[in-house]
Amino acid sequence: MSLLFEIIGGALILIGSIFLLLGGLGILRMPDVYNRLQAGTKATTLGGMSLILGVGFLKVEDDWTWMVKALIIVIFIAFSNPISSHALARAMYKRKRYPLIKNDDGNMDAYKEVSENIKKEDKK
Amino acid sequence: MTYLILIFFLLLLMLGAAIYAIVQKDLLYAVIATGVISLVLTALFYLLQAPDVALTEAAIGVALTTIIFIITIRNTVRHEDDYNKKDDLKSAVE
Amino acid sequence: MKKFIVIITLATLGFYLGQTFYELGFGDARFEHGVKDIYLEKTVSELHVANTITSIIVSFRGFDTLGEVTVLFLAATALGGILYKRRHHVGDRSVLFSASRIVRSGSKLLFPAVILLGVYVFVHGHLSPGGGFQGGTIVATGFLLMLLAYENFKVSHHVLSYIESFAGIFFVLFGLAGFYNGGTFLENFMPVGTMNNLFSGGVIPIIYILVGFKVAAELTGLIYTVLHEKD
Amino acid sequence: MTYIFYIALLFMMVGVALAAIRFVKGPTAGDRSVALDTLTTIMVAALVMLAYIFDRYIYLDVALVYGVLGFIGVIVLARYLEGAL
Amino acid sequence: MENLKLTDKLSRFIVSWILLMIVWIAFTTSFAAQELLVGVGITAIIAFFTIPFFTCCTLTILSPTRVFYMIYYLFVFTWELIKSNIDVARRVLTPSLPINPGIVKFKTKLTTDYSRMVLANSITLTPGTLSIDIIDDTFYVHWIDVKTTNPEEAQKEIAETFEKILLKIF
Repeated sequence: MSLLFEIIGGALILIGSIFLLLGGLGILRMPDVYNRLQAGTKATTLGGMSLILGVGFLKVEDDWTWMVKALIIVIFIAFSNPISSHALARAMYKRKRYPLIKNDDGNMDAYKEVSENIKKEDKK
Repeated sequence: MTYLILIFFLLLLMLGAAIYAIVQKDLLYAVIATGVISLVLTALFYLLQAPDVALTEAAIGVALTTIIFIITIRNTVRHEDDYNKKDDLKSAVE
Repeated sequence: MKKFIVIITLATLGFYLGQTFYELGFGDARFEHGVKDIYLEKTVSELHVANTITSIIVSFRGFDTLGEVTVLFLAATALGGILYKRRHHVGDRSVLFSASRIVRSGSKLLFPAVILLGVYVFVHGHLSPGGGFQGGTIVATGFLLMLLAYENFKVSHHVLSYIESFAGIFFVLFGLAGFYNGGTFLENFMPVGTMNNLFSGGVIPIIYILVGFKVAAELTGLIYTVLHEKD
Repeated sequence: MTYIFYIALLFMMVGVALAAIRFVKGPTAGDRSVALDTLTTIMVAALVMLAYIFDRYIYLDVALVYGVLGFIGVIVLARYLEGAL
Repeated sequence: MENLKLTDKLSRFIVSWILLMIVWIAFTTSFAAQELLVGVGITAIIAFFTIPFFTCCTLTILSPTRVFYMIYYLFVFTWELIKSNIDVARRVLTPSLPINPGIVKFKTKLTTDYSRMVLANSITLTPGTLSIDIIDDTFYVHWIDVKTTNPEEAQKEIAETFEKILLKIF
């Protein structure tokens, strides 16, 4: 039983660290801020979650408290990371850093038409 | 050995961020660099087995220093070169 | 002439100061049987506290902590005075406009949890690497989140100042109670309990709760003042 | 088992380095904030792993604080960039 | 904030009390009587003072079917998260960066703020999408590989799996 948990924990840690690496690579390689946010948020969220849970699994037999604390950290990360990346994306759009669009066939940027009105509404 | 490598890596990162914060003309970038410094500093204190100092650094550095620096930027100027062009700094002090 | 007197005075002062330091033996290993061992021993035998640093900060060196909290209060006041500025003239609000709906709902959801984390940190100051200052800062960060997300989030200045004053007064009263019972400022006079329980460490958790309230009120007031704009 | 930690630490260090490169390169403030966000998450994971390596349960509190509060710094920056402050 | 009936308020207070108590137990990771006692007091105080903000849901949220759907949602969400990460990994590691980004919009059937937030967060963490804004009931989503700009089709492609379950929870 202990070996099973060790294998699960080790695998989760390894997968997590690979995804953390991919998150770093993603924000380096992607061409504009929105794509960077996409790669960064997704990869680091899953990477961090799986690594922390892996640590919890390694300890689950000696000390269940590690698992509980790992779970609460994971829940908070899963809730808060998308919020911050959303806030950043909206802020960047408001600063008129429009997203990169490769093949423009008309309506690829649906947000542009409403973003002007939003500013006025917000100021109210 | 591993700890030494980790500590060296983090120190290098922190030094780089600190130099970046000083050299940078855009003060907003310097503020973000300050955030990186406090992040790395937390990890360093943690590695040096001082969790209470690390917790203090984490609690202060994560948002409070950022907001105070940002309010300072808002009340003065964002770019260092605008320093003489606008009289904003003067009116902020008054 | 004036400068001459100043230089003479400073030189005299410097000479005596240097002599004093010389006699003290600055940097000598005079404290080899000094306070360190007493602290380490007393922490376990008398106070039953897991966190030695906490016991030093709050109990053995409690008077210094009072000074530190005062310094923090002064620093917060001075920073508020410098950064406060009537700039936008947009009325009675902390930020110019509310955040997007996702950020608002998210901060509503996370705000109680952040406050609870802060309270957890300062209630468990004697068991974990936390403490009053850290917990208070975390609570203030939670209020910062709400102030950023909502344009009309109100924090009552009166309540904040009352909390701060009462926390300070009770800190001093507990310290003086130590005088009354034992002989020194913040001498422990309450039952110490068993180690690693929540109700242990005598007076330390109470002091940390008071410090936590004080720091939280100070920093929240500071952020609120510098974000807030009046007509 | 220890090799897994070495490998994971190496991967995380490379990830941090790549994010740091983006931090230096990033043309706008938004890119740098993204780098800060990424660094925060990587660092929380690293703190949890180091707590396991040191085998100290109370060290998890630091990671907890960073995990809960980490996004507020980015929201501060985002709100400033939005023009709300 | 809102004008609610007393029973409604009470039920919301109890929900947030229970949730905060769970969080407290997770923080302390201890079932000692002292911790639980202190926790009950502290969480009651915090829940009482944050009633104007944390009005997520009434006690009906804890009915068995909804709890079942929540757990089901968790599994669906985890699966989508893994899929999205494999997707990201594939895109990042391909040398030519196969992306075709753009912003699309679609309408949602969800009504409450919290369900919309959960949907937006889920969208951010699922394959190739990043929610940018919600205006009334329209989501604006940055899509790394735009397949369609038609709102209905986009809704089917991005949000339908989550929306169906969320409609049953909230």
